[in-house]
Amino acid sequence: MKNMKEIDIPIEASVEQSRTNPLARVFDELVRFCRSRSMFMLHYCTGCGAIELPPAMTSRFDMERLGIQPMVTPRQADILLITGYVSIKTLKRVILTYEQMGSPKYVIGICSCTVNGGMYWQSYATAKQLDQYLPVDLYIAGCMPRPEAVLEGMRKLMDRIRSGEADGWKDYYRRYDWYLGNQQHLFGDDWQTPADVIGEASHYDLAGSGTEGEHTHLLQQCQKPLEPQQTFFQIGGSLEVKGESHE
Amino acid sequence: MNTIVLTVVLPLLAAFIVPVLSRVSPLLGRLLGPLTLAYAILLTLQVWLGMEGKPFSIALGGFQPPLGINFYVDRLSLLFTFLTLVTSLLLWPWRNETEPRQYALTLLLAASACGLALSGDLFNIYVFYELISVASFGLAAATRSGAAFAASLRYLILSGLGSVLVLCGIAIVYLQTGTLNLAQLSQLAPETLNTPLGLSAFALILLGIGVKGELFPVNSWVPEVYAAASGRVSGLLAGLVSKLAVLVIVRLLVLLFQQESALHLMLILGLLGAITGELAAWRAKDMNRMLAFSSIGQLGVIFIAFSIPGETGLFAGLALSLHHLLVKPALFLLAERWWGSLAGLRGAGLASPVAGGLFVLLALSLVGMPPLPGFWAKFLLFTGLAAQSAVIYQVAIGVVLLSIVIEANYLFRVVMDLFQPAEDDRATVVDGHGWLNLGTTFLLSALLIAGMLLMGPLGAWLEGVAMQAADPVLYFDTVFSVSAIH
Amino acid sequence: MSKTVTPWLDNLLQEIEGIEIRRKDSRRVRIDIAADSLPTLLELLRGRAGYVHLSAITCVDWIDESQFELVYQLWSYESQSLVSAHIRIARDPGVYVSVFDLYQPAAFFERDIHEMFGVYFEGSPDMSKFILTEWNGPPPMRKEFDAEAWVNETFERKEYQPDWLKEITEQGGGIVKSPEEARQKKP
Amino acid sequence: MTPLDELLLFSGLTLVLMLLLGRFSYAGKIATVFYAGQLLFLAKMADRIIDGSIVTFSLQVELFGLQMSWRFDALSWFFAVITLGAGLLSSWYASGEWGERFRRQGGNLWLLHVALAANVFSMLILLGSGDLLALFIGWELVSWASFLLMTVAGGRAIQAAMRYITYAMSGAMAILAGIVLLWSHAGGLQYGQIIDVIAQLSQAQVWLLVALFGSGFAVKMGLLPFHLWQAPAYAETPGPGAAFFGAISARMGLYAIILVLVQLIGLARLSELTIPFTFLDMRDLWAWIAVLTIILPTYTALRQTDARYLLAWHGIGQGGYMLLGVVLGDALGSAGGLLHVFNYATNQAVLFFAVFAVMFRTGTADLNKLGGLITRMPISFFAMLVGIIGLAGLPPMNGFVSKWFVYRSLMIEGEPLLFLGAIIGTLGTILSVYKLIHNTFLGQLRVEHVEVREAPWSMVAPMIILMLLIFATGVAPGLVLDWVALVQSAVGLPVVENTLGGVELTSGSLDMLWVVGVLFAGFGIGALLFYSGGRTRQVHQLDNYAGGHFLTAETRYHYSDNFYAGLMHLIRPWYRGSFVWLESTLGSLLGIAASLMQRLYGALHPSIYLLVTVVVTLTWVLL
Amino acid sequence: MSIQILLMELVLMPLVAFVVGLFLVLMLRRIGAKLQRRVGPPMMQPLYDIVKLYGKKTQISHGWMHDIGIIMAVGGYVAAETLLPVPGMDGIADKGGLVTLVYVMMIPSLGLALGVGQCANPNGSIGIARALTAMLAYDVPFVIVVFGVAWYFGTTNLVDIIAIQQAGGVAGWGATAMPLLAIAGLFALQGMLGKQPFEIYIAPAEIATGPMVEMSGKYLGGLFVMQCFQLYTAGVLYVSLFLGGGENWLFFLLKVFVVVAIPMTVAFLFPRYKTEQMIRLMWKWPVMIGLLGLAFVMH
Repeated sequence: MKNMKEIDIPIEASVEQSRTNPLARVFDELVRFCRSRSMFMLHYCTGCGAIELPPAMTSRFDMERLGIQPMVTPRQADILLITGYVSIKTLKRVILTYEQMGSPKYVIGICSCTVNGGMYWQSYATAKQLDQYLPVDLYIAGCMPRPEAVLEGMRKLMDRIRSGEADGWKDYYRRYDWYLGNQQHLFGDDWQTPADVIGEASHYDLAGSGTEGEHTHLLQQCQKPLEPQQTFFQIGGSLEVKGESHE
Repeated sequence: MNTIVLTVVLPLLAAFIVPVLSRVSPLLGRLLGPLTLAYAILLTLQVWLGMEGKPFSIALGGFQPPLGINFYVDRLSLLFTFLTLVTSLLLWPWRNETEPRQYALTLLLAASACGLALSGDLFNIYVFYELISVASFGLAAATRSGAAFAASLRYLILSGLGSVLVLCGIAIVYLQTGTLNLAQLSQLAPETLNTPLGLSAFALILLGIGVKGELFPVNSWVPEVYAAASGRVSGLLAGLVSKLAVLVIVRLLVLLFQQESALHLMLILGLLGAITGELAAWRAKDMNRMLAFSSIGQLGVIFIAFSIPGETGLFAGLALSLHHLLVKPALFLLAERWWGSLAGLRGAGLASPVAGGLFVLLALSLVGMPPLPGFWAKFLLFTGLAAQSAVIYQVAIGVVLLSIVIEANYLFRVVMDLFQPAEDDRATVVDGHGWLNLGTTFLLSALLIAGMLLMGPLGAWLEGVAMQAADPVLYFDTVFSVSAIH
Repeated sequence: MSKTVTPWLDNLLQEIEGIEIRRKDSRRVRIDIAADSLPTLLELLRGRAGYVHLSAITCVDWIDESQFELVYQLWSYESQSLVSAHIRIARDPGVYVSVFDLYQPAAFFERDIHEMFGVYFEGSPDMSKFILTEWNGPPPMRKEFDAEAWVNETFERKEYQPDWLKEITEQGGGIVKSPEEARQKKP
Repeated sequence: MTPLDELLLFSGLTLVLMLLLGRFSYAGKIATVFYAGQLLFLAKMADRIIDGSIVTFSLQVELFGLQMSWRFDALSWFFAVITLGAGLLSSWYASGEWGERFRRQGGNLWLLHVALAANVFSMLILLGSGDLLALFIGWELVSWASFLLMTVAGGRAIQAAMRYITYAMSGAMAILAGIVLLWSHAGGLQYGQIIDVIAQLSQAQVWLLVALFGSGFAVKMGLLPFHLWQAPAYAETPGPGAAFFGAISARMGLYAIILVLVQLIGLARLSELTIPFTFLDMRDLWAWIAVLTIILPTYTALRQTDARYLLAWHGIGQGGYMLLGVVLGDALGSAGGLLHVFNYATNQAVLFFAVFAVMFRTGTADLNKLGGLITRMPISFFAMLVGIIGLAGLPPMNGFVSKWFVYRSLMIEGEPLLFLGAIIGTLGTILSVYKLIHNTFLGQLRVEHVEVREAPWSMVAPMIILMLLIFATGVAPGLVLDWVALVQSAVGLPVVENTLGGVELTSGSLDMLWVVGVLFAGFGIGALLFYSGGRTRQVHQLDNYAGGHFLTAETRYHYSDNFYAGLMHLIRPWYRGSFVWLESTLGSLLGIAASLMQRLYGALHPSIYLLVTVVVTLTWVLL
Repeated sequence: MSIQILLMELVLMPLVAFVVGLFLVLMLRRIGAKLQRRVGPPMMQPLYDIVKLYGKKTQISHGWMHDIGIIMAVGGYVAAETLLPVPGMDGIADKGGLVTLVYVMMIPSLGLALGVGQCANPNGSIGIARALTAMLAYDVPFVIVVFGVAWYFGTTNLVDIIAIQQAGGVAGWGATAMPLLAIAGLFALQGMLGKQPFEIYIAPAEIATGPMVEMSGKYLGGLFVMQCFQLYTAGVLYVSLFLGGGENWLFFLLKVFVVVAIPMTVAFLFPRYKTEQMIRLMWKWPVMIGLLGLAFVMH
């Protein structure tokens, strides 16, 4: 599996630059170790591959040995398992779910449909390459890979997390414009998700050169991102709410 | 001292002159009545000052009491005479442009009422009672409406029957004792009238006079008459005439019938009157009828008060009667403008806030809000009742309390309607109350407030009156010790 | 009604001209009918013969005859038998009348056919997008639509030249022996 | 001029001033200043009260052989402090923009100010009553004044007021019957005479006495059988009136019950009155009434959808705690009950202020039409938060201390079932107060409330004062416990010896200073742990998990209706409304009797009645 | 009680609680795994989860009340730990007794409830409504147990309670003196832990883990820490009331693990109850047993 890397998956392979003083490095090492040993999995059963996951979790293969727990909501999850073909309609929900997850987050594309379209390669309804729309960290090929393959993939991902290579989520922020372009190409220009990715990128200073671009300007023109409700500390004042300004 | 007799004679005389005089000059006709009443009031005040509290007796026509008719004047009777004259003056039917018969009847009523209060002879009382009945029939039918005629006719029949009963009662008393003079009777009564026959005489007289006193079984004329009569007439009848009837019964009780069972009879009838009056008022649909039933209830309570033996009973009954005399006519005057159905009264209080305010004040006093005199009267009643050991009195306390609650409920239901803004603009209330009615009500309420402020001395004075009226021996001595004065 | 389609039904249907009945087996009948007399057939079948269940409307694209073929599958619970009515409508206007008033489920079948083939059913309650809400291209099931060309035009293929694949191709391509030979080799 | 004279005169002056100046805009401010003045006079009286002496009113009224006098002892002083405090804050609340808005919407601001002043004045008279007659007069004045305040809002408030007046009058008449009964035995109505007479009264008479006085005072306090009028009456009263009612008006009943049941009759005498066939005595009966009053109204409050009604129903529930504490009679229990009067007054007032602030800004108090106001009205949120923590009785706030006292005394006394009932009541309170704060302030903010602003200063200032008060008396309950000890000694209950933080007992003590200190230390550690994580970023309320669905402003993504569905599913059949049925049958019986009587008078031939009566009386006489 | 010792205990007791809590969570997941014939998570798995959650880069919050809610949740339990005496350290157990502890344990659930309320997610609100109803359900038997214990030992000061029990040896233990109350206590313990049979408010499939629906990163980490504290507090409370507290650390920990193991095994054997079924169960059997026990204790 060693030559998976050469596949020109358009990820700027930049290993996380480790911090200088030794204590911080040990701490980072510990955090990465824990991150690798405790992965919360949100399996988004988009396609047929999902049927392979229950056996991976139950007594025969027992994912919990590796510290992987199934979680229900994207907020709590680290890994997003896209199992099987991704129709365009589902891809919208997948992107929304991905943006709702807390980073560092990883996407695993199970089944060959996510790699290159699989057996639906010439279907008009499915998205062919998942990594054009989401930064995919790991592909597990197979038209429904067996649980051993899934676990092998998981172990692979754990090694890459511990070594710090699996930083696809940074790439989403750094090259958000490219991703957004592909998404708009598929869903049309009025495509918007409630999560404000650009704001998030600047907030956690993960914004790279590719974050802003002509696609994001298109996004800004069509829709205004949802500002969170700031607490309003001004007492009194004459402005009445519409509801009861009837007098 | 015997100018007091003029208070009976002058209004009687004026009553017959007025119709004739008004044909000559209507203005004089209208003024004569009030003038005679005012003069009579002055007379009573003069006598009041003269007698300094000592009762005296006047033998009319020079004949000594056992034979002739005498007037017995003590503080109680003088008080009632004074009240009669003042109330008649206040409730004088000014606005009534119709023929002067109305004035004549009112004067007749006033004269006979004074006579009733003063007279010391049983048959004389019966005569004046008849005179009052005649006057009240005429007044009741004054509004000339069909309902008024029917109501006064029914009142006439009932009152006539009542008079027959009184006559039988008096006949029995005469058979037993051989005399009609109250003083002599009071001396003979303990031996002769203590028998069941005596008691039946009392019962007959009680029922007979009870008609006018709105006693329970015989007061079914009250709602129709008051509903049909004008506010002033109903005020006169409810406020004044009923009190006099009660006074007569009380006099008989004190002087003639000291038996226990007589008191109990009156108590039971009073209880029934209170309960039925209040409950019926709770269901009443229009203002006058509600006030009529309320006055039945109140008079029931007064009968209960007077049925307490001894001086406390008299005192409590007197206080309640005085309070009722003040409040009920005022309410009837207010009802003159708001006579419509209770539902139609919505928003009336806002239209004429003064009338609304007065109505609330009077309602509060009727219900017994503490500082107002109503509360003290009721408190006296309760302490009197509590002092008695008999179970019936405890039941009476319960009944009166219940009646107060019901009264509060329906009175304040009306108050709430008065002060709620009317939803639709067709509220029936157009103009105010007319300054005359409002003025009289205002005066009565002022008297009420004055009573509240002077509660201490007023209470003590009333207690004196009750003390004096309560002992028959004093009555007997005054009547027979004094030589005949022409 | 007996299990088989009774003879009186046959002569009942003869009255409709241009009708051709072929009995597939005891419980299946295929009826070819002219397009404009289909509603009368459906009413007869529904009213008289108890064919109350319209289970499907399918559309076949005969591109060379430039015609659409609509097949109405009707089932009768009483006679336990299936009638499939076949009609042909012209392809270019691609318009036909809706049978929604006779069979309510027809609304969905017609809406689906409209989305996939572009056949417009007048009177059908709702002709909006049904499943392919994201798709704004031509009706995809029509034969003249070349899905593969559309895919190649909108999506790029991922070039996949891993070393191990290069070695195999150098040794003369992946599968050297055909599966039959491989099977024969192992007796 | 004793301090009590000054106080009552000043209070009367306030009433007169309100009558004259009520309709002007600055009337509210004047009223607030005058209430503060009354509070100062009360404080001036404090030193004499503290050393246990009684302040008397110089005017003595003598009528019909009964003299009426007024005096203030520690008990009345304690209740007067709460009354004036509630009055001050309510009129301050009404003097600002709330009053302007109320007048502009057609409300009768003059009547509100007059009624509030009348209420405070009549309550001071009631609290100062020196003998039973003065007590009854004060009682009547208070009920009529609260009737006046209830009718301010018109419409539904008038029906509620009518219902109240029927209850109040029947209660007052029961009390009058009791007083008259006592008068007939004692000859006078002074407390001294009454105490001696009661000592000799037979069991049956004391039974009757307790029944009459108890039911009369229970009406005002809203104890179980007579509680139906209180919730609508208090909820329909406009803003500050409801807060004033909720805080103190129902507690006048408790004052009178303490005066009569504890001071005059004495709890020991109560426990002698055994109820036949049951092992309960009168004190247990009262305790059970109190516990049932805790449980039933609280679980009715749970189902209300209007915030004002929810709080009003809680008012009845919490009254049960106070009565339970007092009836228990030991030092700890009565201290708990009396302390709860103060605590609950502050909690209820701040909650009502917060609800009316929300109503002022959004125009509605319906819990299903609000939501997410925490970002728009943060201070009102804090006020409601402090209020509900106090109401639920959780540690940092004062509500916990008084409830702890009641529970500990229940434990020491060994009353498991009462303890269980009280706890079920508390849990019901916790559930319903969370529903209140969740449906109003938490959850999705509605589109129409996006522009809502915080309530004006005149409404926020009283809230802040109350918040500080609740927290201060929560951390250091000793401040109020000293007053409570004074009251206990005045009333004759065993006195609780307390420290600043709570009470030292061999069987488990409470020291709030330590508990709250440790609690905030724990919060500090929690915060430390929390901020050790990465930087947080706030997201919009629509950026929420909805199973992959794209949330838009139109979708009402908020859960508030049928809030405790699971619980309601189980206990909905238990709400049979038996009391409502009882009340309506009584009313209809009265109606039937009334129509019967009226038909009696409608008879055409009255003369028949005459003859029948004559025959009856004659037979009666001759027998 | 010198301030330094108290400060030291204020830090040490929660730390001990956290560590023991981690191993309790581990035991929970291990028991679950063994019952399902699985290998089960490695030794330090709970710690990995917590460190990972705290190490997450983006922390998603819905407002300042959301943060304060989590702080209150964790802080409340830290304060509750100091009220729970452990061998060697008494904290401020004598300043506030058993009733105070019961109330302090309610603060975290209130804090969580407020925090989840601000997340503005109906799944969370439904979860909190069910959690509070569950609290209503299991608190009734728990309160009967508290009353019985307070009545039997005559005091609510936990230090004294433990001293009395230890004085009498095994015979002096609460469980031996009040067996029925101990059983009722087990029911209450089961409800308090909020695990499987009474886990309606976390029902993952139905309301997407209820209150935790919008918790990510350190918020979820805070709730995991709270779960450790919750298990520890419930276990230690039961032990100190019924099993005589800890003479020394070994026995103490042994008792805690055994006591907490019982509800855990029950958790993985029973399906989830609906809310009203839970209330009906909790208000029927444990209350009856508790009242019966009370009757024995008091007479």
